[in-house]
Amino acid sequence: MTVAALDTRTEAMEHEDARDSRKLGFWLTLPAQLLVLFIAVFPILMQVYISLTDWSPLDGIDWWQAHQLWNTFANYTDLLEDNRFWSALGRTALVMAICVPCEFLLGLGLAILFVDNFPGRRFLYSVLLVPMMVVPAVAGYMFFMLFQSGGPVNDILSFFTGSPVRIAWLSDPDLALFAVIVSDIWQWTPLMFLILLAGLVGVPEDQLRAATLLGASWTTRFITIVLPRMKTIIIIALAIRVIENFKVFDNFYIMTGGGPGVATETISIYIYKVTQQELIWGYVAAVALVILITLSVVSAYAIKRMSRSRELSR
Amino acid sequence: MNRSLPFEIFRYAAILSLVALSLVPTLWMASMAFKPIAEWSATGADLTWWPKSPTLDNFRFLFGESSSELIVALDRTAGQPILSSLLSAVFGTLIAMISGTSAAYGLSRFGSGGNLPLALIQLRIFPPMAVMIPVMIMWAFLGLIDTWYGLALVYGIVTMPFAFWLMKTFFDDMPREIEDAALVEGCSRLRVFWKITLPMMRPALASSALFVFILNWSDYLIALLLTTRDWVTIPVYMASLSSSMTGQLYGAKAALGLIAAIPPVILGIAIQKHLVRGLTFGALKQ
Amino acid sequence: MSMTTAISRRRFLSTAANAGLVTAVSAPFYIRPGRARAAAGLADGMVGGPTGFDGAERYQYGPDTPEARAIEAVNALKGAGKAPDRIVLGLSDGSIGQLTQPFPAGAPSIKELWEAETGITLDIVGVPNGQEFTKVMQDVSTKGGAFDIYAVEWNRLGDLAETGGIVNLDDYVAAHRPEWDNAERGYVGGAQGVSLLNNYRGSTYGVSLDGDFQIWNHRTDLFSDPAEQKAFADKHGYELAPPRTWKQHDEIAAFFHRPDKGLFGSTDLRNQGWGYTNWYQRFVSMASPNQFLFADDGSALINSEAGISATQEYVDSLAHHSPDAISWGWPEQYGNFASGGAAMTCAFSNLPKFLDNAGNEGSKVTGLVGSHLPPGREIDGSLIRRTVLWLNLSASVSSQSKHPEASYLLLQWLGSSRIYSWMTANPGGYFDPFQLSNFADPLVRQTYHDYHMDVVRESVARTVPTINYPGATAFHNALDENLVAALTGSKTAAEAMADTEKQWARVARRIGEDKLVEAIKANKAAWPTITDPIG
Amino acid sequence: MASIAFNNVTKRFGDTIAVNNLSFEIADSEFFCLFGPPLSGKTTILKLILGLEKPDDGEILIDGRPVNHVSPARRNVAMVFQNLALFPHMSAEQNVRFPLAERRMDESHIASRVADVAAKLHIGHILHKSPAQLSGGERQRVAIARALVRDPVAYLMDDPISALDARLREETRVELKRIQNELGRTMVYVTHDQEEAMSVADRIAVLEAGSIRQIGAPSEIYDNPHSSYVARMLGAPAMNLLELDKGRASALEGALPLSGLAVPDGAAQIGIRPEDLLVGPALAAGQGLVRVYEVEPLGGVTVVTLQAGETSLRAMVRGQPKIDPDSQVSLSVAAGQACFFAGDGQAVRI
Repeated sequence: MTVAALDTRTEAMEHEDARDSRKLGFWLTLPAQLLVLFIAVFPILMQVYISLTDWSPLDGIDWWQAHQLWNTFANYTDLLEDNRFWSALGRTALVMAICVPCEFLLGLGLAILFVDNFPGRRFLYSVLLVPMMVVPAVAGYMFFMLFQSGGPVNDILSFFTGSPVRIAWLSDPDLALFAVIVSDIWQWTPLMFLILLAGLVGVPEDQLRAATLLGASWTTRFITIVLPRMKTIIIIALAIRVIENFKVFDNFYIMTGGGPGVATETISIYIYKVTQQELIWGYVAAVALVILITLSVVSAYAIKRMSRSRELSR
Repeated sequence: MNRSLPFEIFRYAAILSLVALSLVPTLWMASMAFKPIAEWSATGADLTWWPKSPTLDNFRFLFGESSSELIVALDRTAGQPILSSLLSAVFGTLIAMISGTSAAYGLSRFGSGGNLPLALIQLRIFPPMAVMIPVMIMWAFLGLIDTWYGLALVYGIVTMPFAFWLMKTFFDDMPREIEDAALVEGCSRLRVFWKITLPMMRPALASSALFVFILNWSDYLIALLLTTRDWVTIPVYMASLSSSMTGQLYGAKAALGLIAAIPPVILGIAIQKHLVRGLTFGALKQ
Repeated sequence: MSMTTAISRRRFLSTAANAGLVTAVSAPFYIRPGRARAAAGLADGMVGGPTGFDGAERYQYGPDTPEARAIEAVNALKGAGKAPDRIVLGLSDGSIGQLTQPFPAGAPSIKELWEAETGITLDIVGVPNGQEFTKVMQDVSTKGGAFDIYAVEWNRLGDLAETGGIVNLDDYVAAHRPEWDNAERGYVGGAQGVSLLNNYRGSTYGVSLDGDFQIWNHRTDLFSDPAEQKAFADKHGYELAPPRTWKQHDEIAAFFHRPDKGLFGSTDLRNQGWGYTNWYQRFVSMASPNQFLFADDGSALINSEAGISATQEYVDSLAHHSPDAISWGWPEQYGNFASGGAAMTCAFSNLPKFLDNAGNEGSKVTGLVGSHLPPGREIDGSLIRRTVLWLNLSASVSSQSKHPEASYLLLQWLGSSRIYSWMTANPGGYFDPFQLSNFADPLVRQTYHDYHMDVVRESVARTVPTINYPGATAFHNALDENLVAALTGSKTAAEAMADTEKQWARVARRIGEDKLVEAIKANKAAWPTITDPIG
Repeated sequence: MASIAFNNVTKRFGDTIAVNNLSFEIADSEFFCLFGPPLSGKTTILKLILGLEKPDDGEILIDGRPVNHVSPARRNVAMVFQNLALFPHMSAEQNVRFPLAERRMDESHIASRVADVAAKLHIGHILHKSPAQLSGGERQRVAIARALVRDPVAYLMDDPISALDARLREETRVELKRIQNELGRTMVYVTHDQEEAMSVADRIAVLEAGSIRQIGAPSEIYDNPHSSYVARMLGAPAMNLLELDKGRASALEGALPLSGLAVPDGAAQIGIRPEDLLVGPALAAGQGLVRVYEVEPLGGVTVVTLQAGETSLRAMVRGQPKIDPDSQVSLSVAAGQACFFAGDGQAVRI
């Protein structure tokens, strides 16, 4: 039997080898880095520039000539007084504060109901995921009809109350907000359910069994064993929904157009309207930058907190 | 857990009622899609839960057969928007998956990428509406307005963070020894990634791609602003479905809504067994 | 019914392709269109126009008409190599049918006729209803160049002209003489009407393709029902008839308001961007001859007794509207009326065309629709009845068009009295009659109904323009936001008007007050002075 | 045919020093065992040899050639990983042929090599299955087959049979030794099981915290440990260590006569292997006695645990003598069979 000797190659090639593997990491991250730069650099620079001007496409000059309409910080001081902006921001926070906990609790409840096997589990599980697959814009049209005063929602309510219900959901500021929130909860509870179910299934069964043997009640087991083990996944699930919910636009816009009045105007709808209808783009740029800076600070802080707590828990 | 009879009854009741509740809007849409015009034209006036005389007219209408009742001329059928949605969402998903996956691998294995994770989170949190003005101007400059590839590029960028974070947790989870073994057995680094890592990640790639695809497929806002005529997508096209005689063509909208649900549902079924594991961002590692 | 014959897309495409092919091969013959097409059924002395149906000669044109001049000039451009192969027209989806569906039976479509006469392909791109301005601003601000011609709401003309995104058409108008102010066939109100619809700050920037005057309709079956008449007279002491005053209107609406039976008193309130036509009508009729929105110095007049009481009336009227009113758009309004859900409504002038239409099998009100003039107020011994022009599609030539003159010529051809009468008679879209010749045309009158046409013409004479100067959208959004706040009870009428005034001042500052004052003055010239006798 | 040498090799991971200034040489064709507790640096040494980790300091030589900058693929060393690292998306056969296929060998050669090695490891019948379908033992053998299929200069095995049950482990151990003999190739074998190390190795390196405490043949290390640490690492039950005070095992208060032993100067501890601790009946009066705590008969031998105050000792007795728990016994040390260690744990010789 022949024995292969050590591969003999030139020293140069061997050195190249080591460098290659260092370089590989660089090349692998390069496309993502370039795409981020591509979408970030020009827009940010341009936004900073035009946010200091009164530029609007209605002025008939190109954006790089916006310095003719220089207003220094007028847009930013306007922003401080723009009640509609602040109330849209507050409303977005309110929507988030209602939607995310509701989706979480519903999702968690469903996940608990689905954690054990039962006949029909697979089928019902698939059915529950359907709302996630419906395009939000389509959902917007559907919910618009569902919430008409002569629509199915009132029909169902009439059935249960036994007397005809004719609530004008989308014409009342509070009820309209309720209606769009319902559509959001309908659409995104399945995602919560999916993530939390994965988390529940991941809790080691022997721990639960041991606790059962020790006589722990169901609630005790849940609070002392299950929830702590699911901490990370719960944070992740909440984070995803908070992030996506902050940007909510499609179904809200189609259902109500932000109305009645501004009753369902979220920050995205507000910016959309100011951008597309009022066309005060210098001002929009200021709004965008303020949001960008705020979000950057908040997310950097959150990441720092999260990675620290992760290290601690290790 | 407890298996007492009252508990089981409660459980089934809770599950079935929640499932029924979540099905109402979808069923409403499905029933709407098969209703003839007379059953949906009057807003909420004639409330029927099931089509009295089911018809495929709404689907036929979408694909160019105009109904004598609707006196409406669409300048195009639903075919082109469906194609546009498919092309932009599929290629957007490819861009997101390719750049996101390779960056995730680079970061997970070589620690490359610096501040990329933070930048990507910020990219994902930021409402796209707020940057659409410069993006529109950029896209116009690059000649990408109203093209499916221009749309795919934006989709790829805005969903890349999702792909990145999902794939990174899978890479972090994967035993290093398997790659080491391939290295020892004669593969180059790149070849290990290609021959061993990626094939092993197939389920992870499939579930991540599904979620990224759903995000891209769902978009309304970006397509609304970056397409004008030839490449409008399904959600944007849906706004065109109105007629001077009957107002909103809810039947046609519902039919298109049903069609629009097909690709995600098919993908979802195809990767069903990986779905649960797919969205946990590695939190199950424990 | 032949009126509603729709053609399949496939068939339509093949006809269009054939037409294009024929033209391409025989293009040289079309330099003098009249001669070449005389054999095809044109009446004596006519050089162009549709053929193939009874009465086609009314829409044909002789030499030295605006239509003939347009075609001739286009073909001259073509001969000089200065005409495009195709012109791209961005158009609301719902209007496309009027250009692409042949009407009446035997006729070519507008598109086919244009292509046959000029050999230039007319490429129509649908834009979703309500997104017209968004799409146009995208194209303008990104220099997209996707369209030669934009068709947007009339209110945006000022905004668009200021962007430089649309072409000043004065030179073309002077050269090709569209005769819009023709006393027999032209715009209602002559030069004043033209200035109302097509001009911004004294120059022509648009060509009106629409007549979105808000017209009142009622249900004749309800108003002529003896039982209803008796019950009403017993209750209010006067005969039940279409209302002449706002007071009567509100009483009649309240009388018919029976939501549990699926009948609303009136359904003219609609959601954002649509609803305040009702407010406008109530407000501008508060003084004789008009209550203006702005004073000549540009200051707002709405935070006044007139403004507050108009707003209060407006809010009170919610009592006889659909509870969903402020989430409805016109599509819901039309759908509701079609299903017999309202006693009265105020809508675009095409409501009878679509809903009182035997071809519309979904409509339950066919044969039961009547029209009436807007309600008014008795001031200084006369009745002030006012309605508004709201939306109204106008076409403008894009600054990015490589062939602005050819594009303008298409608009001149399309928007002139003969072709427009033919087009507006077509029930396939939103373009509504607005010229004297339209109102007199038998085909238009058949489509829009005799009972309606005269009311429309008289309503046009009583129409005030809504805001159409720069910042129009911002002004309207501020007003809308506050009106809805009043409707939903979160502000009183007085607060709503005070807040609107504040926000308007901010908009005015951004627009530039000088620019605004000039535009307000120009706009004022288009306001009507007609008053009616009391009783 | 290759020797492997480390010259002052150091490897750090952050603040932790995984391998500390290590120098040793593995002879060609040697069965070399790296033995130590978890985290003592065994796996890191293998990775350094493989090239999966680069040393921070020092030089690694394979066959006399420095290989610090040679990529793993070119070092031509085969490895069986602790968790086996089979490619889960490939069948067993694809796994086995992978190293040859990656080296672009021709198909007939690959086929014959795979057949050879499959026969040798008795896995011919499972080659079509995927790793997930195999039992633990089968997976083990597939992983070993993947290493054996080619002709490397050395085989490295990282605790390859730890996951197996005792009987299978013993079988595989014997088989590995036989195969290594047959191939005559250098083998570097990591284990935490002292019995395994003793039974297969030509030489053992005992590791602690990234340093080698002792290198030598198993018997040499067993009989002559250089430190108390090494002494306790090898042998089961572990060597008994007793504190010495003035030449007496202080904890036993005279129950263990050391008079027959020469206690060297400076010895602070005495180490006695359990088989050298002799248990006898309580005879002479005045002789110190120790209480029997537990008796475990293991068949051929019996382990007796003894308790004296806080100290417990273990003795290994041939056969199954009748000793009752809680009875009192006398102790003695087999002649010449004790080790002595200084206060710092280093062996002290006479």
